[in-house]
Amino acid sequence: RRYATRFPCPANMNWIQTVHHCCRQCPAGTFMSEPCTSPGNDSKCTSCPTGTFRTQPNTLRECQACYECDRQAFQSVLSNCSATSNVACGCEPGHFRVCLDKLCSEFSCQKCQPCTGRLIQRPCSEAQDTLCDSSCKPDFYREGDECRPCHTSTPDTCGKECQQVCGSNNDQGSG
Amino acid sequence: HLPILQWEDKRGLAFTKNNLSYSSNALVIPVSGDYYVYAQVTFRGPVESSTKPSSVTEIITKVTDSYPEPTQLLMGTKTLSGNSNGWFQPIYLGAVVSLEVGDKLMVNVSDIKLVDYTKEHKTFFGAFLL
Amino acid sequence: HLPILQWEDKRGLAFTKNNLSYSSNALVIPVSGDYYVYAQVTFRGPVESSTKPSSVTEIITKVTDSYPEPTQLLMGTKTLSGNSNGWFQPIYLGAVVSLEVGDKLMVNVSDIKLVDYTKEHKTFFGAFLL
Amino acid sequence: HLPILQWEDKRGLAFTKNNLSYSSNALVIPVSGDYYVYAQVTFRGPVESSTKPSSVTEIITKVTDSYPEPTQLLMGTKTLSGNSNGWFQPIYLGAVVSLEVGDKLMVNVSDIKLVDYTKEHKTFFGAFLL
Repeated sequence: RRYATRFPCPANMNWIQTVHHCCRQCPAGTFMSEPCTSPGNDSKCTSCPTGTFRTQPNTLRECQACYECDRQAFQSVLSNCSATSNVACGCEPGHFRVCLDKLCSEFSCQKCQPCTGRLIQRPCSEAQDTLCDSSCKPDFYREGDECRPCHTSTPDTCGKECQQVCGSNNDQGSG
Repeated sequence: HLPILQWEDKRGLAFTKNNLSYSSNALVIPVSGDYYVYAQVTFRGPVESSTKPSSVTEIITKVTDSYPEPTQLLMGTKTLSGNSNGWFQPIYLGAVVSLEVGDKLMVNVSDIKLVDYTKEHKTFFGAFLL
Repeated sequence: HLPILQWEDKRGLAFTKNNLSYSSNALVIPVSGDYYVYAQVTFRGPVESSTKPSSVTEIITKVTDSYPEPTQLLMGTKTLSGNSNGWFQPIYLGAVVSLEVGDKLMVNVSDIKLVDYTKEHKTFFGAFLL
Repeated sequence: HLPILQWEDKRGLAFTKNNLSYSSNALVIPVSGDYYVYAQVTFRGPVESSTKPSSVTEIITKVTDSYPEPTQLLMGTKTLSGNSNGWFQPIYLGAVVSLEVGDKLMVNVSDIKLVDYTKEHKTFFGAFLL
């Protein structure tokens, strides 16, 4: 060959520029520490060092560094990094994902809202916040956009709404 | 994957030389070695069909024949604060990476509609061999 | 034109060499070629006589004998969100540009009163031949 | 002094060569000369034990045997606007500095708990001899 160029290699082999021939791919979980000396015989494949991985067969000179879960930002480890797979992160209990891009490859974990004094329409999950019922639970009255327990009200703080909900209990209570 | 930006490689301030070529949205590496790779994307909004995004992201990615998946080399991601009238936000990235002959470099963004492509000196992408 | 920044070129971390000289607010190119040109400006406010600006801009500009108008090489421009108490914001720019011997490089800013010139490591400007 | 970041120098995209070595959190300069030094730190919050900070700061520092105190070479410092849910903010710094053999380069940050260390392509640090 008067000049080096890239010829399509057979399946499971890649063109290696430094040796100008095709070499067999190294399996997932390893990288090519030394290319094959002649086409067809095996490249030297070395296992990915801890903290790195390769999910696919390859002829790369190094493995990819594992990501880490952001423990300080309420992320949790769903599955650890292995030689053939990156770490998978989720949110700690009581938190849900706020995605930063369409693929949700970047996300932060936000505290679920507690729905104090309301019924829960849909519990908090990994993917979305709790959905609280719009009306207050029995024995709770509305104050602004909060629901407050009747027992915390006193005759002089118990406004119209409170009266309607807690009125009868209030009379008995302060009798 | 995230959308890939297209680039002007000949007119105005743009140029390629020393066999570093541009084809199908990628810079193609002519010789193995260490390169300083950089890119700036200016994002801006609002744009009609989209509400104000919570964040913008720019990623310089490598594609190679030796591996079936792209590798993310550099990433700049920034959340945008509240104001919803006109906003603009540049993200600059640059670092040294080891590349092999034939590797391809691309720039991905979180939302292509938010990229300010109107002036060549606001959004640019390049690399040079050390 | 936007105001042009002045630079220290000898004391502290500042230096010029290989005939890249500094005169009347500009770096003067000694030999034609491709240069990596960069600058960071740290903006800060509030400053007495100005309300909070809606944005800050930094531009690296080229002036050449072969053309009567300056050419904008690189621009970083960013809107500032609401809070009006003390704010500060750096903008970094850097890229490869082709320059001719005698070309002059300058840095323009949207408002010179907003530039933090107090520390040399917060606002800086430079170039090197590839 | 502000906390110093630790770095991975072998695995993944990280590497050192030409005798530029990494030890006790610093890049050690093998030969005197002018270097382009750069670093990006992605900051993010909120994190448990801290309220929303008003600003974030990244500083590239030099420590040398010939002087007892560190020298601040490059600084990026930015105020953060109000929103208290998830936020991200990258700061990139890069410039040419003159260094002596044995000098050590480090990256300091305002609050180490706010540094996004989870992905190698979001926070990185390097240098090359011109």
